[in-house]
Amino acid sequence: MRVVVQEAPFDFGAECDRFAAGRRDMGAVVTFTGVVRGDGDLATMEIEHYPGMTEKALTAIAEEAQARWSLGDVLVIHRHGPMRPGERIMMVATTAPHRRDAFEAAEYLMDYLKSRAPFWKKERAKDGDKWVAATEADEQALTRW
Amino acid sequence: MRVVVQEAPFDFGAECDRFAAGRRDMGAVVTFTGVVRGDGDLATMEIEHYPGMTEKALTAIAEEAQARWSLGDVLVIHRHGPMRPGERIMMVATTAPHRRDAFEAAEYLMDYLKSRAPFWKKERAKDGDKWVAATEADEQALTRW
Amino acid sequence: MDVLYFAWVRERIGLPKERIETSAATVTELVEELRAREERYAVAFEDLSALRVAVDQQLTDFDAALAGAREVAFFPPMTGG
Amino acid sequence: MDVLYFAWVRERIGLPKERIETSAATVTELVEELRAREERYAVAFEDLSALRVAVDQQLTDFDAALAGAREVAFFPPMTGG
Repeated sequence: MRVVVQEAPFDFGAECDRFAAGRRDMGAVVTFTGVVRGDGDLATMEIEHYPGMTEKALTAIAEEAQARWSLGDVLVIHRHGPMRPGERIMMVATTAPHRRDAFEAAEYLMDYLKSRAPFWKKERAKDGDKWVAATEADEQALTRW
Repeated sequence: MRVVVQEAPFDFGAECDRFAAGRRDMGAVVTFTGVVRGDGDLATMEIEHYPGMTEKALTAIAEEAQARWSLGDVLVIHRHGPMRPGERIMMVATTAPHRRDAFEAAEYLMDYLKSRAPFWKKERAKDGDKWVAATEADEQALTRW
Repeated sequence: MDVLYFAWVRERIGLPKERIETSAATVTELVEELRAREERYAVAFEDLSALRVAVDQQLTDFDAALAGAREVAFFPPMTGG
Repeated sequence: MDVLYFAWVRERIGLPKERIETSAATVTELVEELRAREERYAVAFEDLSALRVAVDQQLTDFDAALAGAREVAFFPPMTGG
């Protein structure tokens, strides 16, 4: 299991390649990456986080995924700081002997780190700054698990 | 949309990177890759396919995914020929404005190309060769959609 | 009409493809003709529930009509992915 | 006890962190103390349903006891991913 919180960009292709390498016992590898959408006149997206708690929360979420599904490995990378549209904010990856476990665990990780990891997004645009509000849909997504 | 059927290995990391690049309008990118599991004394896995029909079937499955979900793009790469444990057999990738669409479409692609694309796997091991049988679970997976 | 065989169907019949002159109206009729030919066909087509069929590269079922078909393929359930 | 504020809570209160001497037994009691201090606290803590709280870096609720706590953090619902 690897959990990384960093300001710097990460190399999505290289991370996917490294994560999938040499998994002779794992038939399925799922990856997800989230990208800053260039909606409207968004100039930058700024992500604030809670140093210390962030790492703990992400680790707890990844451990819970490993407890619930039969997984080989879990990777979580989440950035903070300012990002421009098109930049990759975060990624998760899972390996499992069977594809269903890998997919479900990746969705679980996403649903939980969306609403239970201490990150807050601020959109900076020409006409002002705005904190992104948590959505009812994101909170509802947790009821699946 | 890109559908590729080839004998040669593909570069998973490079494909992930290229697929995710420049998606300013898409917040979510999901990738899946299937790896030959080194179960028992498996020496090689040999994949036979139906040239001509394979490309048509994969394209039809990808088009159906695009019709059912709000997607940006779809990628399907599937190999045939002999492969050793640890080699990557195939990959799918999806982009969508929202993560749920990207995940569901990727799972749909996997479920359908598992049971509705003309590929057949033969396991070659020390104690003999064996055609992989389709499973009831794989057929059942289609009833989700 | 071209008739193609894949995976263990190909192995049982002993060839991947052959040209067949037939007046069979449906896939089932074609299967009956093939079964009557030789033992290896009878063995390959013994249990139709273990087989799938494509006509002109489209999955279909054994009731399908063959009028105008150029290519019929027989194979076991697929195992892609 | 260290009290931390994030996102718009931090902006409304005007600082990210402060040291507070308190005998509050629960998070709710601490919130009452803070509200009584100054207008900017009253504004930040106006609607508790719009806030979340962590005690010693664990998400919890406003009923949580503060005995032994070293760090309390207030923030809006999280928006990661």
